[in-house]
Amino acid sequence: MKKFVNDPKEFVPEMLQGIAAANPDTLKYVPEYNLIMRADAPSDDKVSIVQGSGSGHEPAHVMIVGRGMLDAACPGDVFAAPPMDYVLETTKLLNSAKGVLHLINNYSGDRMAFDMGREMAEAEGVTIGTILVDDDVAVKDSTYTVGRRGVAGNFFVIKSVGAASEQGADLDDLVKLGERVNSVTRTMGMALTSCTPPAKGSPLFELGDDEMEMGVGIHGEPGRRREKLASANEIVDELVEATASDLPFQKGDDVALMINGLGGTPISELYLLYGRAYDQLKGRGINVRKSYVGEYCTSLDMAGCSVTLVKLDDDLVSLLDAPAEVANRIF
Amino acid sequence: MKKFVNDPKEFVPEMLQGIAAANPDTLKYVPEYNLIMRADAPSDDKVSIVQGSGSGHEPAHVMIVGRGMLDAACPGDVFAAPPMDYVLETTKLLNSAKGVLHLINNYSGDRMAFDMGREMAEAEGVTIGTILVDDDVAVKDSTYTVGRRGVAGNFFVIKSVGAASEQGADLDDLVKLGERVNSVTRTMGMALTSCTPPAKGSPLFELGDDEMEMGVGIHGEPGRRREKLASANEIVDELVEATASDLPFQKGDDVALMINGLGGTPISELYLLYGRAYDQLKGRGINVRKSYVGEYCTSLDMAGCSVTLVKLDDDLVSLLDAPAEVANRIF
Amino acid sequence: MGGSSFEGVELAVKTIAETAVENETYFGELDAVVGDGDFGFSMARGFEIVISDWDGFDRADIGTFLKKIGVVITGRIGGTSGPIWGTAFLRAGTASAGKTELTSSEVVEMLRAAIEGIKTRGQSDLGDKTLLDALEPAVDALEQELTAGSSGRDALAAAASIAREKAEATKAMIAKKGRAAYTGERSIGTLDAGAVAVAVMFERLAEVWPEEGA
Amino acid sequence: MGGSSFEGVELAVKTIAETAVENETYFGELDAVVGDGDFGFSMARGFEIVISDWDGFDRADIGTFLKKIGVVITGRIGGTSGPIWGTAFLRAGTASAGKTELTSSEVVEMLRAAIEGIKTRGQSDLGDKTLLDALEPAVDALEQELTAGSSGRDALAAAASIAREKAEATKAMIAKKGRAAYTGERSIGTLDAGAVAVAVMFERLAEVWPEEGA
Ligand SMILES: Nc1ncnc2c1ncn2[C@@H]1O[C@H](COP(=O)(O)OP(=O)(O)O)[C@@H](O)[C@H]1O
Ligand SMILES: Nc1ncnc2c1ncn2[C@@H]1O[C@H](COP(=O)(O)OP(=O)(O)O)[C@@H](O)[C@H]1O
Ligand SMILES: [Mg+2]
Ligand SMILES: [Mg+2]
Ligand SMILES: [Mg+2]
Ligand SMILES: [Mg+2]
Repeated sequence: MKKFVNDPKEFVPEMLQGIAAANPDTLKYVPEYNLIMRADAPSDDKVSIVQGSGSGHEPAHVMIVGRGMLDAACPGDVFAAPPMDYVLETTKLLNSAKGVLHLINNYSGDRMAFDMGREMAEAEGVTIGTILVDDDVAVKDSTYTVGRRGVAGNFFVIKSVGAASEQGADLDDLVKLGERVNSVTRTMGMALTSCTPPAKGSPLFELGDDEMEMGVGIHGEPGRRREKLASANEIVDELVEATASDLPFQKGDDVALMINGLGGTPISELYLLYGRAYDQLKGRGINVRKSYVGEYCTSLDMAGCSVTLVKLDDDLVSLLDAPAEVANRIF
Repeated sequence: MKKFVNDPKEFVPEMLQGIAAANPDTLKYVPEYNLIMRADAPSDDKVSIVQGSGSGHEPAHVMIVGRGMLDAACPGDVFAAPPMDYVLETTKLLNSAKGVLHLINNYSGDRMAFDMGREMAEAEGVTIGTILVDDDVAVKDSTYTVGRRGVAGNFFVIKSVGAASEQGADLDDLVKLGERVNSVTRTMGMALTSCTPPAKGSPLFELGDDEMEMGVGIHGEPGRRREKLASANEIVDELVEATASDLPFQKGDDVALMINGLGGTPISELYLLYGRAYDQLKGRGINVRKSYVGEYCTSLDMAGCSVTLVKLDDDLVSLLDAPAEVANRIF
Repeated sequence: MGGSSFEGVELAVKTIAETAVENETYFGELDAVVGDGDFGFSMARGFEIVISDWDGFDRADIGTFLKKIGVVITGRIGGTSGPIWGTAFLRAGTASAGKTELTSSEVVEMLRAAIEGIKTRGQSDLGDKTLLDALEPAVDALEQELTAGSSGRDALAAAASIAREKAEATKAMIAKKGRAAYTGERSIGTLDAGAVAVAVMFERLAEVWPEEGA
Repeated sequence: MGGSSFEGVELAVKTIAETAVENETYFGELDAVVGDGDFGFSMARGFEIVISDWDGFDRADIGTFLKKIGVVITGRIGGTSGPIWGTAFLRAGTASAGKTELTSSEVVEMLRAAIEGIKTRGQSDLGDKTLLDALEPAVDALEQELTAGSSGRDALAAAASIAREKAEATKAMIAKKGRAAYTGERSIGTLDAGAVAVAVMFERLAEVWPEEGA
């Protein structure tokens, strides 16, 4: 296994310790619940925004805790939603007079943990709002009752409710806002390679040298279908078509375009993909107003990418432009 | 080859087009010279800072052009220093009344291209200053007349001279500053895997499942020696020892600690490494004042990392803290 | 008669816990085929605590004991399995509240309560290609045997063989719940990890259950 | 006699260019062993322009022609090879300025000038495990043969076999210049890419050079 690991059981805690050590002034780490929270949270003037999810998607979500983004993240083990207790205790620790907002990527495990956690926290008097993120167009909603997955598009939901909450928005408004952003966000991903969970030590699935997997999620589960490896342009064109035609995005729309790396793909390739996606959208008369290129929601060390489109309006743009400060930073 | 590529010959231009498309207001792309430059450069109130290097190290250097960092980068092909003409034309295009600063990572190819380019640009009346970056402790200076390599530590030289130049510093002061920063910066890297140049289509060297390469540079060239794959902690301890003992860094020193990913290693692992490096330095009484975790100078899709230490003083800290704006960004 | 003493309940829980821990890799591999490979890791991390804290659990009555187990599970196991298995133990605990031994019909009631809990929590049912497809038929078989007067050991043996058969049968099914559901048709041909786990656990129980009942 | 007409110079340049383009992969593989694998790619990108722009180069005299070639190289080839090969052609052009044909001694002078240019530019010399270790001995051999009155073709054949021999000999050397130098002792046992390229080019030249001189 070509990974930096000590005891695989300690992989997540050791990563979280590193995040805390690198951000002593702004972040606090509570080992009992894999909890990374803002050092200055909770505040009664601000709704506390909490995300769970499994680990292995970094920087999502433990590295995007901070001013203007999440107030806390309590991930589970690699690819496992957090235990219900983490959700409950985190929610109680982050309790604010303005309430607590649960951001949940739409997976059975995450939903169950947050359902149970919410029930019990509410029983203890915490006011809770919930937003489900399900931006992945690869999942055919109709066929499977579990519904679409929440993937890289969750960044836009987090960024917008994070900014609005800093401006003092109430819980109900944040829920409406988050649902609105989620409703105009579409993502589709693909993999060039599988990924290797530290505890497993080998790839989750095998992919031939000349194969790729279209429509993957972010947990190393296989995707829609396996195909012959194609050129960068062919891949981008399919991903853009799948996302753009889903909402659908139309001529004249302003959009945010995100090229997200799944963990093992260098940023040089992501920018190459961006250039093609930008041209494709331009060809459709779709106007890219904001760009995001890099790793936002990964699947461990998987080589691959996802394309996310968000329909923009001025309000949303100003929320995306609002200042934010997270562990995932350059300077 | 599990990469996003069309025609390998177009890999670099297509990447540069993507960078330009994603930053239309702030950056300008000049295809003839692989040139990415600030849209508002040159300015006669500011020394123009130019970097060359080969491609394949992204975000270095084309994605760190912008306010407070580089004014321009004119990379060559993958792992190849730019042709002399690129240096010459870029230098002329960026000519400022305050002069042009050449930042060169210490490699034969880069030095020759910049030597020739400088000679010819000076002949045309451009005032030029030069800083050589050579932070890589893996290369035993004495043995090889080519001297140490410039690797991830170049970020700190760029950031500091970039900030100082925004504050109006003169060319001579910038050269002194850059040399000072380089003199207190040390880096050592290692690889878990090789890397695959698009044009080659296969790994530059073979590394067994249970092997790692200590002391690698950023061009896929083999390193100091090959060893049996070790735990994350063992690896960090060796890299910290190699860098810390080189300057040497001493008890009571304030330092910046960078854990740089080489391209294929996810940020989760980099933070795990950071946590250990931080503890090791603490154990030596070395005080980590600033932290950098992520990809700063890569070797295509190589899985691996480098550890960089920079001895800090208040002046340097304020330069590192100064605002900067580059293509490589989260928001 | 196939009822269960407190010792019997303890034996059952301990056996389940040991099975989960010993099969961490195997259960993980099963979940990796069309899932995300964390099932084995999640179960092991929770049930290893059940084993390490074994002596400390409040044993006022069977219900209290089972709820304590459920709390450990929801406290440490993540993914889908935490809520699913945690709810199962909590509901079983509620069904056996105050009791210090169980008649055979009480054993069955308790297991039915656990199954109902899983269905509500998972919004799932038979045919979704989950552990339910092995668990519910196994409990049906257990009930039949017990009402027919078989010994606990024989009843468990019957339940185990049904569980195994039904677990194997998940191969032909298309997943409608859980991570595997995303792969749609591609989930056909692979075993459901949870169903297999249930089968393995029943088999172990049938082995360890004493002739003279427990 | 082994001098060279303008056509001879053109033939030499064209042959070098074609060799570089046709051996892109091979030269790249050689550079990959202890280097960074870009040598073949860099050379091919530059010399393919030499071929595509072939008819357009100013042929006022040999010196002008060679300088134009040098300009194409420094304009497109990066890495170490751009400055090294570019300087070689520029210096050769200076040495042959104004001439429209070259005596055998002028040919040698021109090649010596190129070698000096490489040494100054590369701050390198014989024994550093670079292309110089094949180029200089080959030119020495060429000179001997020409002064001994051999035909250009025979002289080139002699130079080629020396170049090959010396290129093979780089295997035993430890790199002191270029990317390979970083690997130190580990560079022993591998061929120097540039030296092999020089050998291949001389071999091609010896093949294509006309019996009756050019
Ligand atoms: N909605 C559900 N209801 C009941 N059981 C379920 C459900 N979803 C999944 N399972 C069971 O859980 C097993 C997977 O557990 P786990 O790996 O922890 O879930 P995940 O990784 O998908 O969150 C499956 O094999 C299946 O038997
Ligand atoms: N300083 C030098 N002087 C002369 N030739 C050199 C020097 N350094 C390298 N070379 C030659 O250049 C070849 C490598 O060229 P290239 O791959 O373009 O360089 P790099 O990738 O190291 O910048 C080597 O095989 C060697 O023959
Ligand atoms: Mg999971
Ligand atoms: Mg090179
Ligand atoms: Mg799973
Ligand atoms: Mg090279």
